[in-house]
Amino acid sequence: MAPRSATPVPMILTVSDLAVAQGGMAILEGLSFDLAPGAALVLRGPNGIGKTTLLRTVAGLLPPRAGRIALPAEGTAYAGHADGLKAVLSVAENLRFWARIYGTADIAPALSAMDLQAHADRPAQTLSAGQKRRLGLARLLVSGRRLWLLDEPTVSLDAASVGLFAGAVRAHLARGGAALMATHVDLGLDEAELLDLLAFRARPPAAGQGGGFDGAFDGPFDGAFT
Amino acid sequence: MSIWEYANPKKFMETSSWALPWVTGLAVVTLLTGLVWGFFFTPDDYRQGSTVKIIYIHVPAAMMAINCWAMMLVTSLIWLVRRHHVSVLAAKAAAPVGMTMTLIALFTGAIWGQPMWGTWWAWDPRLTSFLILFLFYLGYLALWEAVDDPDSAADLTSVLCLVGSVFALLSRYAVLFWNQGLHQGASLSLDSKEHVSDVFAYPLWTSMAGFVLLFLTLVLLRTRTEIRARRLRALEARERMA
Amino acid sequence: MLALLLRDLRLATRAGGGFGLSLAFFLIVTVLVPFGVGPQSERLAAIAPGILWVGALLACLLSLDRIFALDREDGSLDLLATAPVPLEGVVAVKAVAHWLTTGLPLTLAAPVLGILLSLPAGGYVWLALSLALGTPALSFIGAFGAAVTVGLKRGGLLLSLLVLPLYIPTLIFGAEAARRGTEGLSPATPLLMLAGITLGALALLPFAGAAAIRAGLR
Amino acid sequence: MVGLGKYAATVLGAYAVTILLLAVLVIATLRRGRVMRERLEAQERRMARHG
Repeated sequence: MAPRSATPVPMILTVSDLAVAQGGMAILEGLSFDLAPGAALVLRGPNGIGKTTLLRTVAGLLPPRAGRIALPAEGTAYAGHADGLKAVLSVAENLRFWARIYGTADIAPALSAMDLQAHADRPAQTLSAGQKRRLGLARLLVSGRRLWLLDEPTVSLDAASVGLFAGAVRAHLARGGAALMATHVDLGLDEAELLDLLAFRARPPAAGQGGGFDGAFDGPFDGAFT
Repeated sequence: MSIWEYANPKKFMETSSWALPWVTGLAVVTLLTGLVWGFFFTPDDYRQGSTVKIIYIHVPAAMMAINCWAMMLVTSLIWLVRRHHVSVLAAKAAAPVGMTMTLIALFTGAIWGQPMWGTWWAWDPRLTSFLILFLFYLGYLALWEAVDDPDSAADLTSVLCLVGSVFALLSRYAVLFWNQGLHQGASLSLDSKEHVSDVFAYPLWTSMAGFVLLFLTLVLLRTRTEIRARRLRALEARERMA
Repeated sequence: MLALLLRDLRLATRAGGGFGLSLAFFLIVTVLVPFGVGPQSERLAAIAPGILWVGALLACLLSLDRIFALDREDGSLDLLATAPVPLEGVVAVKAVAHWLTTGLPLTLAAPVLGILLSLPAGGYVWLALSLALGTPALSFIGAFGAAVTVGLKRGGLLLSLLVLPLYIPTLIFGAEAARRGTEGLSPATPLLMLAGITLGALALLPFAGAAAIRAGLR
Repeated sequence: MVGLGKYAATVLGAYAVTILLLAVLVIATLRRGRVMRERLEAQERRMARHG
């Protein structure tokens, strides 16, 4: 996992023996990893392996089936497929709303980091996909959270925007933040660790054990019937 | 053996498979004796003539309609608190039975009232409460059908059942307030059997027991089917994953 | 929380926010009634409080599924669920926003529409008062229904099937209070019951709504 | 038949409705049970063959 530095640095995120379920079925199990400040981890694996489900479980949207997740005290900043922008509101209004939700006063630094000052008053619906994603990233900056959870952050982005995204994440890592990203596309973040989820795919529960409802069906189900 | 043992569906299936024949037999016997006894061997009521015989289906059905929702409330609570899969599947299994009982109570109540009220439907508060209860059952079942993910379906329907129960009670008293009511008086009301003279009461108790056993049989049967459906879904998902 | 309320109000009043929709619907429903029931004013006067209450209730129902569906489509519901704000607070704020943009205007418009239905003179105050007390309950119960059906296919249809039975107590006490007001009887008891239901809904339903949203996020 | 008097139609009607509704419920329950059981067995046989 992340390289151990000399003095034990407090981990931003520690996941131990996590099992994740989708539609009542365990799909990933035995996951253990942690993120030190400045570390980035990319979840790789074929589509449908459970990257998004794992990310949503860490974000707290889904209850884990088993295992523990130690999150930073101040909580996480999650960014899903959609950017959560209100098309009718302007860039500044959208950002100011999220700033007040996260208790941050000033949105100017975030705007300038994503060079969106020029579009501050334009309604969000007139932005291009790349600009919308940059506004999503600006939201993360405004949240002031050290742990970023990003789901497919570079989907529908052109090369320049991907570069800008990588720069923003690097800056965040440099400030001691951490990022957990789920994607099957190259992010242009060479220093990020990779975690292939194929190794953690949940095997059908062997006879006799296996927690939860579906695990309880072992062996021929109808054996119980006269 | 605490009921949490039955969280394991296999355990529930084993126990229910040997219990089912007994419950079914008992239900058929009790129901038949109750109804035959009430129908053939009791005198007519001096005021209502033979329509009093409808008591043997209307009162038990009405009672079961309410008790079934109460059972669904308890099982929903067990699901929300203990994530007890079989419990929520039992609630889903009981809903159609409760709805049928409500329909029976509504129809027999309307038919029974027709000679005295002169109309088929007179917005009597007690019957209207059952009409409202029927709408709650309808909403509950529609919600089960509308949600795909089994776990979130269980959560949503359980929350709806909790909220629905509060509002069902509120509607019960709102309806009484809204229309003073033409219902039979206390003698045949749901909650006070002792007003009914003994010759009617014993067959009534029997047919009520019959309805309860019938309810139990149907819920056991349907819960087993729900568990099988859930197992089928799990196997299909596992097959897709492999 | 206040930020969410202000944002929702701004969204509703901005172009395409659908602010006037339920008011227009309420007007149309009230105008249609005499065509159906006949123009005799004594008959209209007798049913005016009830019709206005049913009209207001249906107008409320109309704009319920927009409460959460829009946020779910553009992803902000997920973001709100992971933001440092309690989901119960989000549901309560959404319900208040719905009341301010729908319930309140209906309450103010109802007496005006009462004239169309030749509502007796004494009834206007009581109609407005009963609606003022009852519409918050309609918004909170509706917000709960919207939370349960967010993200479901044909959620809008299911929403009305789930919410209308829950509206019955509020409708009975509200319409009864308005009717007694118009006939000069003292509407104290129905008003008290109405207020009781509303307060109960305000206190408890946000928790049920938040639980429903969490279940739906899976 | 036992003397049902002038309300015979009412009483028989009520019983007929009840029996009809209960019959529909029982038949639906039994049929759904059988269909689900057969589909489950078919699925298990298929899973067993593929190992």
